[in-house]
Amino acid sequence: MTLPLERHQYGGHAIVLPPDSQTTHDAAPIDRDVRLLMYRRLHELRQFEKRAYDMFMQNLVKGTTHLSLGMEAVAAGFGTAMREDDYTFATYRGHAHTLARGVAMEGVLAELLGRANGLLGGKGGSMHLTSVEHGVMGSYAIIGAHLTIANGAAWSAQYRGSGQVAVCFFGDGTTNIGAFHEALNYAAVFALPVVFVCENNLYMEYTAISDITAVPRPAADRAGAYGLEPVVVDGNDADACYLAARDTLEHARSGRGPVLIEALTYRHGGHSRADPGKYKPPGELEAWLAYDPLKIYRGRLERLGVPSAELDEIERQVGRAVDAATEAAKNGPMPVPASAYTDVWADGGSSWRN
Amino acid sequence: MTLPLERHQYGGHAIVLPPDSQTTHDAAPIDRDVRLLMYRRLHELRQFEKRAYDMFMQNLVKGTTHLSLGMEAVAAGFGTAMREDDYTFATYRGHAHTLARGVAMEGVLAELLGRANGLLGGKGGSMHLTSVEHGVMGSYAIIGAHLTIANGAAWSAQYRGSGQVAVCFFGDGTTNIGAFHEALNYAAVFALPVVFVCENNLYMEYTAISDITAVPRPAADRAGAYGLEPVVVDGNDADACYLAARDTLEHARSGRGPVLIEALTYRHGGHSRADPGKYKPPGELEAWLAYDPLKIYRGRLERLGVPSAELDEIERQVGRAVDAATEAAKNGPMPVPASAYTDVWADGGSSWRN
Amino acid sequence: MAQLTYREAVARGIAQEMRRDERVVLIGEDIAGAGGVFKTTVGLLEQFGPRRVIDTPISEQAILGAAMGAAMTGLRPIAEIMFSDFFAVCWDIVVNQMAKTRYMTNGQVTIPLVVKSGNGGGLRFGAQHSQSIENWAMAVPGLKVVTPSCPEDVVGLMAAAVRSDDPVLFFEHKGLYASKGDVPDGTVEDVLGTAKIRRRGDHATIAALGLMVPRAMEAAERLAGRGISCEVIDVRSLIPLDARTILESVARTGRLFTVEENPRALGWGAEVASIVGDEAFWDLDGPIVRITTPHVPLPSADSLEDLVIPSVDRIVAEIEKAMQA
Amino acid sequence: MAQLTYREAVARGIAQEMRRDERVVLIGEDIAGAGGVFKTTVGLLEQFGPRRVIDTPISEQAILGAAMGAAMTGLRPIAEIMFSDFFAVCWDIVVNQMAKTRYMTNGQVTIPLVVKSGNGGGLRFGAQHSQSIENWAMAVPGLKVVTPSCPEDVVGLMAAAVRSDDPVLFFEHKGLYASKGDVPDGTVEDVLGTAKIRRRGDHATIAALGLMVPRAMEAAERLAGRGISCEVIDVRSLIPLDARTILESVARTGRLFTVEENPRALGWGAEVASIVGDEAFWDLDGPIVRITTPHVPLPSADSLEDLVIPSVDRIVAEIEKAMQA
Ligand SMILES: Cc1ncc(C[n+]2csc(CCOP(=O)(O)OP(=O)(O)O)c2C)c(N)n1
Ligand SMILES: Cc1ncc(C[n+]2csc(CCOP(=O)(O)OP(=O)(O)O)c2C)c(N)n1
Ligand SMILES: [Mg+2]
Ligand SMILES: [Mg+2]
Repeated sequence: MTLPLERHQYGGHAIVLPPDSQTTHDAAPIDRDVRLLMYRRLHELRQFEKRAYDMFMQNLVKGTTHLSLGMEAVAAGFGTAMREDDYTFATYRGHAHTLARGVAMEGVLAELLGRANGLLGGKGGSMHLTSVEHGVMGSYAIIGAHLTIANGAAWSAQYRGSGQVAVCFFGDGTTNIGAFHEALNYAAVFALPVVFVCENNLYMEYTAISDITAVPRPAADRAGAYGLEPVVVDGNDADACYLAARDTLEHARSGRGPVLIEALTYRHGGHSRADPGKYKPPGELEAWLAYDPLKIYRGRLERLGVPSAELDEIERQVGRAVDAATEAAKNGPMPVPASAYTDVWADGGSSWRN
Repeated sequence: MTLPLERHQYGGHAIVLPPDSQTTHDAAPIDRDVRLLMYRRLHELRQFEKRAYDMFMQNLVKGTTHLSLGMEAVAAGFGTAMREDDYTFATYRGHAHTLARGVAMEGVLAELLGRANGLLGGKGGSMHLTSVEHGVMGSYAIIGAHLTIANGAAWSAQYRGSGQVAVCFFGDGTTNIGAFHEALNYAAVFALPVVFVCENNLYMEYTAISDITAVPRPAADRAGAYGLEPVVVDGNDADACYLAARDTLEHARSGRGPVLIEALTYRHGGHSRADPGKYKPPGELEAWLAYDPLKIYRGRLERLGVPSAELDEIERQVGRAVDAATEAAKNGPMPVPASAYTDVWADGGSSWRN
Repeated sequence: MAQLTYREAVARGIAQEMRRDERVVLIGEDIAGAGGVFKTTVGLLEQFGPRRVIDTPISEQAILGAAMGAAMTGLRPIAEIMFSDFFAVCWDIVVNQMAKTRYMTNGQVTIPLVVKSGNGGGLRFGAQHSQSIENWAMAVPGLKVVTPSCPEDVVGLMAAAVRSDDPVLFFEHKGLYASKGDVPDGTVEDVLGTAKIRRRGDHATIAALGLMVPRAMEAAERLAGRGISCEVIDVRSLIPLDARTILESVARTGRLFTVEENPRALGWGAEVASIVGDEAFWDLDGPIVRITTPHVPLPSADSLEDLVIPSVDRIVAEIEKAMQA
Repeated sequence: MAQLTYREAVARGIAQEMRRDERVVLIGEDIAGAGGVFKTTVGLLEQFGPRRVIDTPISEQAILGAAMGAAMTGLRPIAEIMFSDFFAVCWDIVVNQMAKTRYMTNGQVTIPLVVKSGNGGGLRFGAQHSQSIENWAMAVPGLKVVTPSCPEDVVGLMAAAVRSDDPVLFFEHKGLYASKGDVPDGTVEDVLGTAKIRRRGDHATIAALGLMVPRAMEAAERLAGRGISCEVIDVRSLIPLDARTILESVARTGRLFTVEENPRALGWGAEVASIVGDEAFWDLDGPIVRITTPHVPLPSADSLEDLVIPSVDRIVAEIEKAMQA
C-alpha cells in the first residue's frame, strides 16, 4: 500500500488521500464468522460513538469527549485478534478500544454521563475508561505515559510466564514525546511482549503531524531506532488490522520482543468536542469518507457473498443494543456524594492523617 | 573506521577495542598552527584534570567530580573549530568542554574548591561550569535537559540571524532518555543550527551502553528517526573531531539544520570520584590507553616533522599554567556568606515575599 | 474601556507585549494556526506571523527547553503548556533548569520567560486535566507564580510577567476563560507580587486565588447579610508573595480564612497560614481556617466535582461556623 | 541485634521483603551489577538474580511506568530514582498516573509499589543533586511519603512500604547513608503513618524529618543545658501524617517548632503548622516557628551549603530566641 503521505513545509500541509484498493484483502484467509464478528464490532463502535455525539449535543455528556469515528477498524481488528487475558492500554480516545474488548456499552455511556452505573462510577470520565476484568487496563490522558505503563504489564506477564501480551494504542502526535522513546527502547532491551499500535490519523489536535515531525511516517520511520522492523498497515481496513494483530501478537507472545505498528487512518470529526476541524484541507475528509472502514468492509463482505439482509440485521441488532444502553445509562443514578471520598487508597478511603 | 562495538546480551558485555589506525588523519589538510593549538589544548585538558584528581585525593575538592581523561580529543577538536560566539552546552562532565573554549583554568579549579574566585563564585560547583562571555552557556547535571536548551539558543541565533551555532555535548547513556528524542525531533523540524555531539564512551555510569540500548550505536543508529544522516567519528583522534566539527558547524551555520554526531571514545577513569570502574572487562582499558588521544596525536605531529622539543615545551608551558592556576585557586578566598542569598532573581536578591 | 473575556484578555496581553518588543515570541501546541485549544492566542499568528508564533510538536520538554535557551540568549519567549497538569512531563526543565540556572551560575545567566498554562477544575475534565498546581511551583525557589482572577489583571500581569527578567509561571484559570470584565484601553501594566483587596471588611480576612476569588466575593456578600463582614484579598501572585497586605488585613480583622482550589495538603494557604500564624500570632482572635478541596484527585462527574471544589455555600458555611465557635 | 549503616539497612530491608515475596522485584539505574551508586542495593543481584534485580537504561519515565504497569498486574516492584531531583523527569508517572489511577478507576486498579530515592543535601553536590523534595510528593493526593532517619526505621519502613498496596515514595537521606545504628535481628516490621517521639520534653515540641532529626536531637540536648526542655518528634511519614502525635505533644508543651531541610515556601512544616495552628490554636503559648533552608536553590560550596541548611547552632539559636520572646 502506498499513501501520498509526504513531509510538507512547516505551517502548510497538502491533502493526504487514502488508498483506493478496497479489494486488497478480499482473499485473506479469515473465517466468515470472524469477519461477521468484526463487522458487528465496527458497527458497535460507530453507532455507540454517534450516540455519544448526539448526547453531547443535547448537553448530557459533560466535559470533553474524543471520538474515533472513521478509525474503528484498528480497534475492531485488534480487539478481535487479542486473547481474552491480553491487556489493552488506551488513550483519552478510547471508547472503541474499550468496547472492542467486550465491555458493555451501558457502563461506558453512563460514565460519559457521570452516573453511578458508569464504568468508573463517574469518577474517571470519558478519558479514563478502564475495565480490568476485560483486560482494559486503563485509558490515559497525558500523552505518552501509557506506553511506559504497558511495558510494565508486559514485564509482569513475562515474569509470571503467563503468555499475555500488552497492546498499547496511541496517536501519531504521541511519537514526538519523550516517553515514546523511552518506552520503545525499554521494551526492546528487555524483549517485552508488547505491541505498540500507532494510529496515524494525520493530526495531533489541530496541527498536521507532517508539520511537526522530522520524518514522514512518525512511527514506522522510528522503528529502526529501536532495532525493530517498520510495519505499516491500512488502518481503515479491518482485515488488514486483524491480520497485523494476529501476526504481531504471536510475535510478542512467543518471546520475540515488542512490535511497533503504524496504522494509517483518519478521524472524520474534530479532535474533541470543541474542534470544528477547520485545519483539514478541502477534499481530504471527503476522500477518507469514501474510504470509510465500515463502507469498505461491507463491500468486501458483499463481494464475498454475505447477504445484505444478514448485514442489515447485524446493524439493526447493534442499533437496538445502543438504544438499550442509552436508556440504561440515562436512567442511572447520580453517584452518591460519599463516593468522592473513596478509593484514593487501597483501604478504600481517602484519609491521609489522623 | 570500524570498531567491534556490538550488541551484547543483557547483563554481560564484551570488551570493546579502539581502532588501531593511528595514521588515518596524518594527511588531513589542517594547518600546522591549528594542530599545535590542538596539541596544547589536549594537554591543558589532561593536565588540568589530573591536577583536579590529585586535589580530590587530598580532599580539597568536595562533592563529586566527573573527569573526561581519555576523552579530550572531542572537546579539543570542537573547541578549536568553533567560532568565538558559538554556544557550548556541556554536562556535569564538562571541564574539558569549558576549558576548550578558552575559559581560564583558575576559575574552573577554584570552583571545584568552592572558592569565591570560582567561575560561579562557588555556588554552582563542578557540575555546572558556565562562562557566558566565552559562549559556555552552562553545564547541566540532569541527563537530557540541555539538549532541549541548546535548541533554544540555536533558535535564538536563527531568529536574530546571528550565524551562531549551538554545540551540545552529551553521553551515550543520554540517548535513552526522553528529552533526547524530543530535542532531536524539534531541532530537525525547525532546522535549528545546532550540532549534537554524542560522546560514546561505552558506559553510562557503571552499566555498559550495549546492555541497555536497543541498537549498537546509540546516537548514529537513531539519526534516521529524525531525518538526519548518521555520522560516526573517531573520538580519540583530535583531527577527526576537528574535521567533523568544521563540516558540521558549516552545515548548521548555513541553515541546513541540525547534525547528530557520534564520537567513539573511552574514559580512562571511573564515572565519578566514587567509581572504581570494576565493570570494565579485562584488557579494555589497556587497549584504549594504547590508543590515548594525546599519545596518538603526538605520534602524528612527530611523523609530520614537529620537533619533539617543541612538543615538550608546549607540555611544560601547560604544566606551568596548571601550577599557577592551582596556586591561584587554592589561595582564593571563601565565598562571603551573603553570596548564598544573591542571584535567585534578576534583581540580584533572593527575597520572595514582603 | 472594553469588555473582554478572560480568554480574550490573554491574547490582548500577549499582543500588547509582542507589539512593544520584537524579542517576544510565542510557542506551544496548536497555539498558532488554531489560536490555542482554549482560544487564548486567537489572532496572534495573523498579527505577528509564523516567525514569532509557532506551533510545536507534542514535546513539552523541548518546548520549555527551547524557551529557556532562547531566553538565555536574547529572546523573551512565552511558551504555552496547554493544561497545567502537563507540567509534570516537563517539570525538570521548570524546576531544575529554569529555576536554578541564574543562581548556579552566580548571576551570569538571565532567563526572561513566561510559561502560560490552563489551570484548575470545574470543567469535568477529570483528574488529569483539572489540577490546580500553583503550589507545586511555589515550593521551588527561582520561579515566580502568578494567577489572575479577572480580565484586567490578565492583561496587566501578563505584561508584568513578560517584562520580568525571571521565569514566570502564568496560571490561567480554565473556569474563568468565559468570564467577562472591563479592561482599560491602551497599554495595561501591573506589578508582580502585589495582592489586591477586592472588598473591605472588619471581622475576617479571606485570602483567595483564581476561580476562588469570585466565589469568596459572593460568599462575603452573603456573610455580610448574616452580620459577618469579610475582607477579601485576591492573592494574585504566590511568588513574590504580598504577605504584608495579608498581615495588615489580619491585624485589623483578627481572623484569616484561605480559600484554595488545590487539594488540602500543602496548598498555598499552608504557607500563608504559617506566615500569619508566626508573624501575626498575637493579632489572631481565633484559628486560621483553610477551606480547600479535600486531599483527593478530582472526580470527573459534575455532581462530584462540584462537591469537592470549594463552593460559595461551603465557604459561607465554614466561615460562619468558625466565626461562631 | 546488628550495627548497620543506613545504606546497609536499605539493602537489608529490600532483601527481607524479596525473600518473603517472590513478587517483589527491583529495577533502576546501576542498581544490579554495581549495587547502586549509593551502594544501597549491594548483594541483591547476587542473592536474587538478574530476573528480579535489573539494571535499566537512563529512562526514568520508562522505569516508573514499568513499575506501575507491573504493580497493576500482579508484581510488587521497587524502583529506584537515583537522586530525588530526578523525579522531575518522571513526575508525570508519579503524580498523574500512579497517584490517580486507583481513584479514577473507582478502585479497579491497585498499585503496590515503592519508589526509593536518595534525597537531601549536605554532600556538596550542588542545586540539581541535593534537593529535599518530600514536599513535592506530599502535595499530591494518592502518594504515600516516607523518610526514615535511622537504620532500624529504614528496614521497618521499607517493609511497610513494600507491603502497602498503595504507591509509596521512600526518601533515603544521602547525608545519613554512612550513619550507623542498631537493627534487631530477624524480620523487622513497622507501620506507615506513625511518628516517633525521640525525646521527651516539656517546654516545646520540635518536629523534624530525615537528616534534621539527629540535628534536632542535638539541639534539644544543648537547649536542655540552657533550661529549655524540648520534645523531639521524628515525623517519619508525611502521608499518612501522624498529626495526632504532634497535636498531643503541643497540647502538653504549648509551642511548636518545625525543622525542615526543604526551602521555606511550602515545606512540609507549613502543612503541619497550619494543622496545629487551626486544631491546637488554644493550646499554643506562642507562634509556631519554622526553621528551614531559606527559599534559595542549594549552593555547592561547602561553606555556603552549611550556611543555608539548618544546623544545630541555628536550631538552638532560633528556638532560644523564640522561647525568650
Ligand atoms: C503531555 C501532553 N501534552 C499535550 C496534551 C494535549 N493533547 C491531548 S490529545 C493531543 C493530540 C494527540 O495527538 P495524537 O497522538 O496524534 O492522537 P490523536 O488525538 O490524534 O488520536 C494533545 C496535544 C496531552 N494530553 N498530554
Ligand atoms: C535524569 C538523570 N538520570 C540519571 C542521572 C545520573 N547520572 C549521571 S551521569 C549518568 C550516566 C550518563 O551516561 P552518559 O550519557 O553515557 O555520559 P557519561 O557520564 O558517560 O559522559 C547518570 C545515569 C542523571 N544525572 N540524570
Ligand atoms: Mg493523531
Ligand atoms: Mg557514557
